[in-house]
Amino acid sequence: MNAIIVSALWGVLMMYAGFVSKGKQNNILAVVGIVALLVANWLEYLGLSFFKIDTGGMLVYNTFGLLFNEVILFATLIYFLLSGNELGKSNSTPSDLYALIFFILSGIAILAGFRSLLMLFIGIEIVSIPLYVLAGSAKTNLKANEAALKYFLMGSFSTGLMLMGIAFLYGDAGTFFLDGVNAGLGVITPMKGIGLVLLLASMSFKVSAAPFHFWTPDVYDGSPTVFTSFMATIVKSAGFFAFLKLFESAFGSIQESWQTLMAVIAVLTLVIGNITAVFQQSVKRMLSYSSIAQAGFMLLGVFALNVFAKQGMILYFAAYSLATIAIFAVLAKLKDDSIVSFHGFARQQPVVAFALLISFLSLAGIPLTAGFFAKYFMLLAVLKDASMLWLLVVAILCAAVSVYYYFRVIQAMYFKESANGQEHELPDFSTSFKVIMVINAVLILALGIHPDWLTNLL
Amino acid sequence: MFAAFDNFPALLIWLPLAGGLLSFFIKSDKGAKANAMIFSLLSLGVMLGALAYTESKHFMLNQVSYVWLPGIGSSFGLILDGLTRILALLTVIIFPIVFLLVPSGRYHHANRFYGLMLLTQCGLLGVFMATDALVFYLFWELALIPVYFLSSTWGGEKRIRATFKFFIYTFLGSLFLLLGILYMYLKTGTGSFGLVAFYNVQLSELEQFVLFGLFFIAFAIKMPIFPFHTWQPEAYEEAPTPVTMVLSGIMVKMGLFGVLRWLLPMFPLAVKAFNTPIIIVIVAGMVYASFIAIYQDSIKRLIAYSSIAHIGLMAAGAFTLKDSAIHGMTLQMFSHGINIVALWIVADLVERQTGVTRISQLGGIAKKAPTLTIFLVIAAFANIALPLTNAFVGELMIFNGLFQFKPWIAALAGLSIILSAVYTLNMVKNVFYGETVAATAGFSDINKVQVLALGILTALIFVVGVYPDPFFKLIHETVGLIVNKYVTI
Amino acid sequence: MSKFVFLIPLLPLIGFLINGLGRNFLSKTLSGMIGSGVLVASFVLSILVFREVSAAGFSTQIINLFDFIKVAGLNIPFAFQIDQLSALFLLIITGIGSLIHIYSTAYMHEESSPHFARYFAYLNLFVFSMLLLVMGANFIVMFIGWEGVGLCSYLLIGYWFGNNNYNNAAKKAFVMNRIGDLGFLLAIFWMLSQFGSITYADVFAKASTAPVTVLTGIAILLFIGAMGKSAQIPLFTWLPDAMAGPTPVSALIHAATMVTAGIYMIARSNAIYSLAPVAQHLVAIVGLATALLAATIAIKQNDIKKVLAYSTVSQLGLMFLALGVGAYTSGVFHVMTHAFFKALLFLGAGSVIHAMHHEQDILKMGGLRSKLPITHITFLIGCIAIAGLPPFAGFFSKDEILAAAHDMNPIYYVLGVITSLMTAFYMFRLYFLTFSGSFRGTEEQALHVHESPFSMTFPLLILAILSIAGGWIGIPAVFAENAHWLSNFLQPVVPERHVHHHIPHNMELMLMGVVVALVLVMIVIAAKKFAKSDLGEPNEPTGFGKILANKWYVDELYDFIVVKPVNFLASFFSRVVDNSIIDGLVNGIGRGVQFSARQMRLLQSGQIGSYVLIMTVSIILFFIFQLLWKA
Amino acid sequence: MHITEILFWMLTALALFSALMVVSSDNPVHSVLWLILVFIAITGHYILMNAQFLAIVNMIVYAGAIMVLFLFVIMFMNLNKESEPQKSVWLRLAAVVSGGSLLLILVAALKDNTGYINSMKGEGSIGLIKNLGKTLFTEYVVPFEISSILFLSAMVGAVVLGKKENSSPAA
Amino acid sequence: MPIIPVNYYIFLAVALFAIGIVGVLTRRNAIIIFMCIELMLNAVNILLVAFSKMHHVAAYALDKTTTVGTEAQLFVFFIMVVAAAEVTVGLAIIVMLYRNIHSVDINFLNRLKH
Repeated sequence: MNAIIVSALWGVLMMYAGFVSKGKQNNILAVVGIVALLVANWLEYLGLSFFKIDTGGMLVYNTFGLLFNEVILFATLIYFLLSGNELGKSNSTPSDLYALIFFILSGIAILAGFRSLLMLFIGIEIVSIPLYVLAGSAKTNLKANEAALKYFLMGSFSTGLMLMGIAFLYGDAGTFFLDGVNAGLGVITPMKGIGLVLLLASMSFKVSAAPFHFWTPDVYDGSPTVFTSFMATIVKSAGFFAFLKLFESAFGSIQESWQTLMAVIAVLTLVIGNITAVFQQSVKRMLSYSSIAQAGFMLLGVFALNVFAKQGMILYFAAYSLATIAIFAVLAKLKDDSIVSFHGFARQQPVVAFALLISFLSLAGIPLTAGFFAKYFMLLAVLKDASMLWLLVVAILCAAVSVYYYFRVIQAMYFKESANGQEHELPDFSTSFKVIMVINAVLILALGIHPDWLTNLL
Repeated sequence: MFAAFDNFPALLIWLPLAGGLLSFFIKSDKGAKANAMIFSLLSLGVMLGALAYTESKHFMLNQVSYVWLPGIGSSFGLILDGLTRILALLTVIIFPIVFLLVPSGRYHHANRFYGLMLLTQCGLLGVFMATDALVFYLFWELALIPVYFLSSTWGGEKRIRATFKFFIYTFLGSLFLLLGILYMYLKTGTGSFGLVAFYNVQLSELEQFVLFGLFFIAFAIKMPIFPFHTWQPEAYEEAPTPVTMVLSGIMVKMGLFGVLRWLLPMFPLAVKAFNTPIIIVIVAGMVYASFIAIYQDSIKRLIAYSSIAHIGLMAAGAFTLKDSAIHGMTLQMFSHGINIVALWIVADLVERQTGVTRISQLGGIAKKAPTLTIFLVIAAFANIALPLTNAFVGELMIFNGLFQFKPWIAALAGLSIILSAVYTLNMVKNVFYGETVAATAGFSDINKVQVLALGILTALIFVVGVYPDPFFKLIHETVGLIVNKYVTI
Repeated sequence: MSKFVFLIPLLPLIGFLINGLGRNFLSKTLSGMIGSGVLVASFVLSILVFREVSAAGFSTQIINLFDFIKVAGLNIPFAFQIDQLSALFLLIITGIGSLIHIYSTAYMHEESSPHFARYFAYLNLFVFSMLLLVMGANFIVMFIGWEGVGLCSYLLIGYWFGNNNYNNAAKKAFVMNRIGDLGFLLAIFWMLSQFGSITYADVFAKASTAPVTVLTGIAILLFIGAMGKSAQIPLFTWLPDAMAGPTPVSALIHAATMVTAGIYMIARSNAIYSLAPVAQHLVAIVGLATALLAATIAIKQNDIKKVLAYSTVSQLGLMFLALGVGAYTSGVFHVMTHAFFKALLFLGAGSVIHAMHHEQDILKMGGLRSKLPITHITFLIGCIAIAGLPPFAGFFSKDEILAAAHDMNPIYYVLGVITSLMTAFYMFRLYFLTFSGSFRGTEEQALHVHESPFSMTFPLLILAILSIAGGWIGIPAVFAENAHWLSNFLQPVVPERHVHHHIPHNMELMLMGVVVALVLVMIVIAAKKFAKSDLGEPNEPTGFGKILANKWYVDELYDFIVVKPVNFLASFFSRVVDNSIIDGLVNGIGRGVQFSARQMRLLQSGQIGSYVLIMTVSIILFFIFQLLWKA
Repeated sequence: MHITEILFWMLTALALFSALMVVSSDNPVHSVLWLILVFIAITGHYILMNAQFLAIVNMIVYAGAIMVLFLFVIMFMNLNKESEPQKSVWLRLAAVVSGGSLLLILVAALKDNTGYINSMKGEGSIGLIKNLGKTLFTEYVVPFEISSILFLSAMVGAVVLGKKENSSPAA
Repeated sequence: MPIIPVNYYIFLAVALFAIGIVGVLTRRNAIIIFMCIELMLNAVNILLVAFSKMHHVAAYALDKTTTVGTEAQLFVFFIMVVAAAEVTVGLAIIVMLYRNIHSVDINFLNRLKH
């Protein structure tokens, strides 16, 4: 609850700050806001919430939700610290964009605690609508326009699907509360079935799971890199949290009936995401496919819905977001996002290269990085109850494939020299940037060596 | 986390790790080399100390366990039992020798080179000492990653592709291993990764078969045994020689070690069900690899294929489940490490001076470098298991076990003995004997340092070959445990 | 005494180490003295041992040095066994070894000092291994020595490693020995699994308990080992090539000692063979066949050393015949006498070659009688001895073998006789071509031909004496009852099966007479043919002679049925199977991924319409799955 | 046949027909007008079901405000006369088929669904503004407030997108 | 008292929904597509109202003062709210695009693919 209100207020604040403040100040203001949010949310995690509001049980915050929110907020902090300047460079008023981001955060905070389909709907819309704008915020850039329109049209289409689903669920249960939907002793009436499928589809769309993933590469590729970073990490994590929450609380009792579907979706997502990523020449586009691939792994968590799944999800959010944000932050500073532009990176920028290296290793799930334990938990979760070994084998093969395209970038950075000798000049990274990158890398390693630090908070 | 200082296994991990990390901050090449030498020698000292203590029965000092991830149920457990001792000994012996022979200025960014090497050592020792499946897996990978960077950075022309193939291949294998470990972990019930807990898991026959498959693939790729071997020749050829030495001398033992430490004790039913076909395939692979070795014109590839054959013999020995064979292959792991490293050193010295690895372009080195030739001949004959060299003892016992298992298999495997003589002597003849050629005209004999290094290895060759008894005493206890598990069922 | 026995092999080892490590510092004389000295020393020790052994009431001694392998149910001590058989071989090896070392100091004198030292190091190492072979108290130690001598023969054949033909010969020798060794190894494993031990005492004690098939198998495998070492069919072709080594080496290794290891082994394990008649027959037949084959080839050879080499093979064949027919003593007896005269002949040949400046073709010699008096006379003695004229050494041993063969099967006897007649023929062909007639070499050779120094002629003389008298320790019963000292001596180790008492003495005497007469005839024919002063043009051998000259084309045959297939397989496996099939599969997977990646990208058409369509269709499918299937 | 049923069928027919026209008519302006007709028909249904508040809101917000907005935009882009190019026949066919099958499946799944509705002055008039308002500002006040965030962000978004280009970042 | 089975409303809603989807699939004009999406939303609305009515009737039989069904109608209200917001942003995006490429034909939106 704290998070929603604080972020909403801060959003308004940022909105008006635009009139007075200049670029840099916005960044500072935003960072301050995030820190405030972190504190507020942490206090609520410790049991101290500022406001006592009766939501009629539509919003209930438990440790899981708050921890998730904390992780997301922290990721956003890193995101602001690394990409704040890029955001300032975009040709719209940065304060407005910050405001939108804060509104999105409040939407995410809603998703962190929704217990009613209404709240799910509103939360998702609060997250989505500003995103349409952010995607198109580079107004003169045709790619950005295209991305924005595609995102908007398909997004509202999926909203339509979701609403239809909700309607049928209501028709079946006569209430919008998740528990109410979940009641009914695991019998599946046709209406419930339809609602389930429609919600499955729309949520899959939000988390870009195959075969509803098609918008992802285009939108991620077209949008300004700064916002791609935000969409691909923080928003996606939120989507996944909502997905997990919804299916745990609303359809937990009929898990068997949809697990097969979920498995199919997961496999499709893994295969399509990984395989397609192999051939990409643009790192940005490769990463958008890789985000699909990672989604495939997270779907395993939704598939399993047990204690391991929850721990894993939290860990996965942290690992995936930190790594991806770092990579995108560097990408945003490069001239072109083709893989060639990484040649000889390590020689010119050893520190940044090292941080990137850690991030890529983490994405590839190499041990001693957070990414490893993230995948570890997912495998464990699936292995625990439903012993669908084939699913895991697919996951493993895909993980091996993912190593291929992640390491292509590492090879470019470390073992390849820029062609025809001459250096393509890299941007000069500020010291503060390097420091944050290193801290980020250290965090990833820390989580990789001792995941308990995070999972024990659950 | 540092417990008492008489805590050998811990030290064996922390020393190389500390040295490796430290090395990245040393600017001068000389300093980096000195650093590497110091830390590798320190770990050698610790190892010897450990052996001394074990003789005096302070066994507890060779087994430690730290709280690591209670939430997950994994604890940082290390042990120095028989199996580990002999392999850890091999590791800590090889590394100083490898460092000793790296000429200064051979590799740019020497500090990174040595740092990664030390990290590799840390990983290897960890793999051998871990008593916790998760720790084992982590070290398994930790040993792999630095090697990837070493080879890709300092290797030959086709290094990136070859190394990448090697990396993905083994990484895929290790993922299967991870899957198996996780399954076992869930089956323990107590949610523990402990070795003992794993040993006590009760598994149905089907489960054993599946898990056996998962573990076996990982180990088979790592060893590698036919038909998972194709990454090896390329990787050996392209990697910088110090790395190749580590790869072929120690890292391939990880697979064999895995078989002894994890596979055999955990899945007896599956092993009993599959060992005959597996052995047949392996032995066929040995002969196959020996044939290929005859055809090779590159010294490195020749050694690589001969290594495949020898590893195959050890693996086959392990799967016979015969007491003598397992004792033999355990000792042979040590011996093979010594021999092949000696061979690589010679090959490297030749390449360094002539810049050629093609057998057909070499010849007559014996005239120019008698000392080198003597060492080469010793290493070569050790490689083909001549009596009173170390390999003879091990292979004798392995063959004995194979014969007890199935005489005709032993006979088939025997072919590789003959073939190994053929290709090894071919190599010796064409590279070292005969008249000098253009490439070798200006060849000069080896210097004191190289003599020292090769001398140590040669000494080991003969010590083990003539008086293997102490080494058997070292491993007997542990190997006995493995074998007895099969005596009972 | 027995506590010093370990010195016998140790001294040569020390010599090896000193010469090997100090090869750059030692002067030739010094290394020569060390090399020979250690051997003389161990010869002295051997004599002491022999005296002790031959003393009455001696029982076999086992000297345990240390546990070689004592784990996993194996118990293999590194132990020596001193008994009559090993004592005898000790004498032969160290004795002849010493002589040849002394001989070498002169023969090898042209070598530069490091190589000189290397040569003696190798020789010492060889003697060390050979001693292990004969002194070992179990088959493992024997095997250690067995492969050790193989190694040394490899090193010594390829001693002049500058020449690749020599290296090839060396390699051939080692590989062929390896083939045999594999048999030996398998036999060892079989014995281990059958008897649980490979100590002679245990194995021979338990031999009678094992089923005959097993014993036969073991015996045959052992014999395969012997084939390799002692150059029997089919593994004999390496020995003639081995003549690439320095001549003293040929004398020591490829005539006197190493090649007789096979005979030693079988004689040692006579307990097994006596229980496995099938294997025995095999041994006899192979031996006889080898003897004949080699003898025929020897007739047509013109290289002095090649002739001797084939004669060695042939003689070894006879020894195996002896073993095969159960006359182990006779085999060992012939080993001894053969060691004497064959060493003598080789050293003589060496002296000739030395004099002729490394000319080995006997067609380019002749008339050396006057120029090399000592060499000539000793060589003649050697020829007589090997031809088997009484009372020279060869006569007694060979006669004994023939008699035994006759016992077993008259055909054996006949073939044996034929062999020995051929032996007489080619040996004297060799003798006459070399020493009688007129000198056929070049002028400047003629100038330099000179008698060898004393250090070379001295061994010749000693060996000549032995070749004459060496046989008298085995006077057959025909001439004097129980005069056969050797068989009595070996009785404890090699129980004699009283072969002689089956055929009446007069008959035996008659046979002896006939053989001797025929031998003399042969010699005369040889003299007629080759003793003329001018041979006319050395015409190309034709027809059968051509086949013989080309050694029955055995090498070509092997090349065709073994070498070529192996190389083909090697390249086939390497290029086709490994690179194309297996690795192709591995890389194919990678390429498959790449390809499917390229295809899957096309799904991403960029058209909202198609995206939504796919979404809708998949939703429909989900519905069908969820509702209609479940219902 | 009761008057309400007749009304029901008429409205349904109207809604479906004009919906089809929305989809099929070439001229965008026409589609807009047809869509308004659909909304009117739906409003009628709301009234039939005695949900007056929604009926009014639907009329004002949708048929009124939103559609006017649409119309305005279309006019602004003067797409009114040019008839847009069609997609390929196959694509359209696929679209119709999939839409139809979707309909088919849903109907098949739901046909034997029980429950009924009595219309017009039904019991307990929950659809009246009074009742709805009460609940809205008691139980549903939180979502109501939260939706203000939505509007804020929409507003800011519109500003961000609509504002003319300005090179300097700060406003 | 005339009663209408809720099925009729369901079918009506589903039909409208399907038509909307078909529209989205067939048309190329972004605005029309957007309108079809609005059509889908309305289908949802009518469905929700129908359900609310259905549940209300069921509950009313037991308790005359029941407010069951209110939530659905309020949900419809929120849908309209959101729709309004969506339309603002959506039209803004479309206009922006039109400014740049002077077309709203989605078939021309294929710079981003593969």
